[in-house]
Amino acid sequence: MPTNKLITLAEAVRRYTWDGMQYASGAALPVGSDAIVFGRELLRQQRRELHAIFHANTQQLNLLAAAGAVTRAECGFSGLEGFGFANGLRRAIEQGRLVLEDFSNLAMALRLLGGALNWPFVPATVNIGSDLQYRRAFEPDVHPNPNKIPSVTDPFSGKQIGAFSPLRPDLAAIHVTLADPEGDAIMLGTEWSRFELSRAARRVVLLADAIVDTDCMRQYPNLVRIPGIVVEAVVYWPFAAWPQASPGMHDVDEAHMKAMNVALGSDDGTAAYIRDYVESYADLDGYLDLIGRETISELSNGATAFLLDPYRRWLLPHAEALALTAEAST
Amino acid sequence: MPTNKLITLAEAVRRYTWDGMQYASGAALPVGSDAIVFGRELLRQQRRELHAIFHANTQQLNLLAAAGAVTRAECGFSGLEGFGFANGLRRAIEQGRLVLEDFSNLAMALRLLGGALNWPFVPATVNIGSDLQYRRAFEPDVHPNPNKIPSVTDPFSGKQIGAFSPLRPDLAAIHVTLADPEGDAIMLGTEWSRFELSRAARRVVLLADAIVDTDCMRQYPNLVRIPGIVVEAVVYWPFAAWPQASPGMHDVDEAHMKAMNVALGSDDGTAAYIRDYVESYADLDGYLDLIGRETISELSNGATAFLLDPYRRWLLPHAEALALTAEAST
Amino acid sequence: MTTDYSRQEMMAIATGREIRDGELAIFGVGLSMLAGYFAQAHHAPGVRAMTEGGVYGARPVGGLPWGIECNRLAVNAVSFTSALDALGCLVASGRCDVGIIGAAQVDRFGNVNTTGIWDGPIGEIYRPPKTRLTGAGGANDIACGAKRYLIMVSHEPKRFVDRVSYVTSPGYLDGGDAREQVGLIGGGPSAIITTLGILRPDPQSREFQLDAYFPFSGAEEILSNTGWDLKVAADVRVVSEPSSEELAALRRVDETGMLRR
Amino acid sequence: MTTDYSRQEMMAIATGREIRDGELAIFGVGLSMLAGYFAQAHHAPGVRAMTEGGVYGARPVGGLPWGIECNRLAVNAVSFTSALDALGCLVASGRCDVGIIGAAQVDRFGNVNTTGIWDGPIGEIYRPPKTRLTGAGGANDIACGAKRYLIMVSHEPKRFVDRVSYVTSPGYLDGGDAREQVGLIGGGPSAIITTLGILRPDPQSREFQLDAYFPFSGAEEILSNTGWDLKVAADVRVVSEPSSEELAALRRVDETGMLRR
Repeated sequence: MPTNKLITLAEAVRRYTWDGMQYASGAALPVGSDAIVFGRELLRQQRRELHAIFHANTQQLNLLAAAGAVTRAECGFSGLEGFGFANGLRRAIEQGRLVLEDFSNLAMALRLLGGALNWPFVPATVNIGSDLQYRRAFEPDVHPNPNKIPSVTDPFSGKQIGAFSPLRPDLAAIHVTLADPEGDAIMLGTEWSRFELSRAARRVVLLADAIVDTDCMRQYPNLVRIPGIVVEAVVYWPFAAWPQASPGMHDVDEAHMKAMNVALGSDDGTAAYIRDYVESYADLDGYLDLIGRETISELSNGATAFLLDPYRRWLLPHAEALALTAEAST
Repeated sequence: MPTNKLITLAEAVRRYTWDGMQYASGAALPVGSDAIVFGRELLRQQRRELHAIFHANTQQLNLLAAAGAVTRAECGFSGLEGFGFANGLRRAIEQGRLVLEDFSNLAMALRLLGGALNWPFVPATVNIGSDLQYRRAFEPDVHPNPNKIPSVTDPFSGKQIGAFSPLRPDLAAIHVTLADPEGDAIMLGTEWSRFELSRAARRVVLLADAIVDTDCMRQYPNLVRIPGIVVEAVVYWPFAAWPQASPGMHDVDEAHMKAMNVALGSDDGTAAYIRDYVESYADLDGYLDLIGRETISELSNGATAFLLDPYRRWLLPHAEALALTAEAST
Repeated sequence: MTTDYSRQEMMAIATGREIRDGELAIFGVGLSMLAGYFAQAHHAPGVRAMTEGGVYGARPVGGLPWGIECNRLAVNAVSFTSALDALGCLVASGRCDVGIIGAAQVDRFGNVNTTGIWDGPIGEIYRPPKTRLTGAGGANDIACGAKRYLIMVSHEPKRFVDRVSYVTSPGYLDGGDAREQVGLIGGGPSAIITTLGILRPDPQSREFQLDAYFPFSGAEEILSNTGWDLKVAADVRVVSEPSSEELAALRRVDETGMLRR
Repeated sequence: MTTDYSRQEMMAIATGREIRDGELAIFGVGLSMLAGYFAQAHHAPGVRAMTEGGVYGARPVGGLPWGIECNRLAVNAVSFTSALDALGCLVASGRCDVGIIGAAQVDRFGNVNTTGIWDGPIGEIYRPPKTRLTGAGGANDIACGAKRYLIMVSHEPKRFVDRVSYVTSPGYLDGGDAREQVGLIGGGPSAIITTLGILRPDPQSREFQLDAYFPFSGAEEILSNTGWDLKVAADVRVVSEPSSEELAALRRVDETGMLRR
């Protein structure tokens, strides 16, 4: 039986987040698909003391860290790839406002897999032998630390390897390219670890660039790597990953990536950024105005736009997606 | 740089198989996608003493077992679903000609995942506490057996769970719907464990219902769950899964499923089946004649044919796929 | 009310009644799928059904599927993933609310054998069965991980044994807290639904006892078809007959009439 | 022959020369990708390149990608999978032939630090670094699992230290068979390629020594830019200059001129 799971972004944050929670997003890369606008809304609703689980840092974690909303974080990569260091995150770490537990990128994917499978531990053949194993930011006074990646004995060979702790975040906000109202979702571009995260999290909210008719999913069931049965709610929000890229949908906004990271490099800049790009819009249309209709048009006409072509016939018009959202919210 | 990996079925079996090897296929279901024709060719080339790794039994394992080519097997499900018991396999087991090591379906997928990740063991929270753990067909005189699914201590809680042994088969023959000449492949229908198997096996040969231009893969990279970099060779062979189904391509051949299983229920029937359906064709066209052009046409016009529609424009014509095969073989 | 229904239909309807709306449920092929889709068609429209192959959102078309990868299911699925996803992430993880499995043999603690039939106990040395069956499939994974599961089995003395010769899918093992002792995540079998009635486990001993019989059966018939000294619950009851709505819903699902043969 | 090339270009070409045709290779963003795609464009057309996000068969278009999920790579990939696939099944498994990683600090045993810079040793109690860097990313996984890997790093005294303050990606740890002792699958770093020359590990001690210098550098300049008593191989040699074909290939890849800045 079809269920309409579309709700507003504000409602999603109100309903599924709380201070002190384990919040996961960024099952993406610093330049790609991430539910960044969900982080903006977390700030608008003044969520605090978040324990952030990000497979890799993104501009979302960079912003949340700069704003002081995150006190603990775990991730595999803490930079911005070609855009350099993540100024908001690095300042928060250096100043001791945020404690970052370091793992590798594979370790984060495996820990999510372990959470998805509800394993008590996950075999670790990476991160062992390095300070990723011996230094534990959440337990800084024990060195070498035996609790972060403890040893486990392989019962077949008798040899020792490491063991990762699985992740079961309270909520995952996951960016997808296309979703239907029931929460069946298609990702274009690398999944990074969004598949594993969608099964590991206790609750999943999707941020979708576009809403499609379920017939799209029936035509391409092998593309639907996140079925609606694991999804709590769907938020329709084009450019949810902005200023990062959404393959097939839009390119990275290079100018904003740089300006945002410069802003997050200081307290004043962060305050200005929050004023101008977090608190300044009233709704989705206001958000799109803020990005700029011309910018949106330019970024949407990138070289990967052809990746979206097969699905265009099923895209619901903007007004219809908004109407479905309104309908489900009443 | 594009490489043409298309070779003939006979050449694939000659080049990549040997007596006594660990041979994996059937990373599919008893009614669905399996590289069954590869098993027919193994019999044509008289391979013996195979150690078969099948996630679930299929008509391929049923046939190989009936023919006496398999002496050891590991699988999760040994029946034929709606088509009943697998007569060839069950007779071989009951007569002691084939030793079957039992696991569950999840266990087989996890063991393949463990092989893919090159883990020494895989955590087991299923199969524990049952005779799947305590009885080991490959070591029948030890009971309760501590070596098949030994216990491992979770270093976080101190509690015990089980440990599966990973699988690294010598060769996997994997059925896919579409492949390009470089070995990039698209599966329609459940993957079952073909993704994990394609990474766990030391070598991978694809059996593809159709060959497509690589532009198809560039349009649908998220569908390409098996990239060419893990593939040794590609065999073009429509109806490779016959009499089982290939979603999008053709339905299950109910009459042949039943007749084949009846035949495999006796030695005489098996001999007749091998004479009529294994040794009787000279090449691909002869094989298709054997199935019957009318049957092929009927089975191809099933209700799932629409699943193939998006890719039809890239399908290489039969003659072209054969020509590419001939070209690569010279 | 109608009396024009088969024992198999009563079993399927009684099983379907155990499934609640909105539950995450896993169905196998055959009877299990009929019972599950009957529930969806009748009283649980929001049941979130999957197969162990990772086929989501599908409803069978053109007759009962021959298998979980049958095109009769592939035709209208919204998602295809994998066994690792369905059986691992959604079932073994403890997330799945309810599963349905079949049995060749079941014992007083709800342990299921689908591996083989031996001539007597297997003994210390493992040996081939006299009759080889289909093995564990995904049933062991459901039995280990699902929050609860239902066993559907034809009520015959040879199937209801004191102790199964091979535990393929764990029920309550030796009873009591034996399941918890070996570390299983799922809750175990909540009911054995047969062609004659319904058995449920005692909350302490976990031994199955007769909870209800069907309108056409009775305690006596059930006891004589059970290979152990089956206890009868103090409040044993009769199961209500299928309603005409139930039967109509079931027969829409069972369009090939498998349950009426 | 040409002398019109930058030190960065020499480093990229020397790195690319380490990559052989047909190898399964993993490239990160930036210098590593330039060196890798240079090799593919020049002498290793059959290199099987991937990124740690599971992007297969792609060649950058429109300039150097900003990241491994950049549309400049997504535009012509033949397959997108996941981090678990690329870093797990193909790298940590020991299957990947060669990886390229960068370093903020590297030490005599090839251990790499990209986590942070502290004011002196960290000490027994872990504390925030003075300068936080980018963390491990996939580099630790490459360092643990790849059959061999290459380290690309600018040759400055502050980067070449006796012992890194934090081992983000393991080289040979304390030297000798220390890698094997902790159970690492991969073979370790086969070369450190810098803006001045190439260091390779002694087969026994696993201490890196000067193997070759570039035409524009020499042992003396290298020693004075290395923070430990770097040994010089008995057969130390000079690396051949980039050929005009090499430079042309590199500059086709480095279309935005990143290496000439």
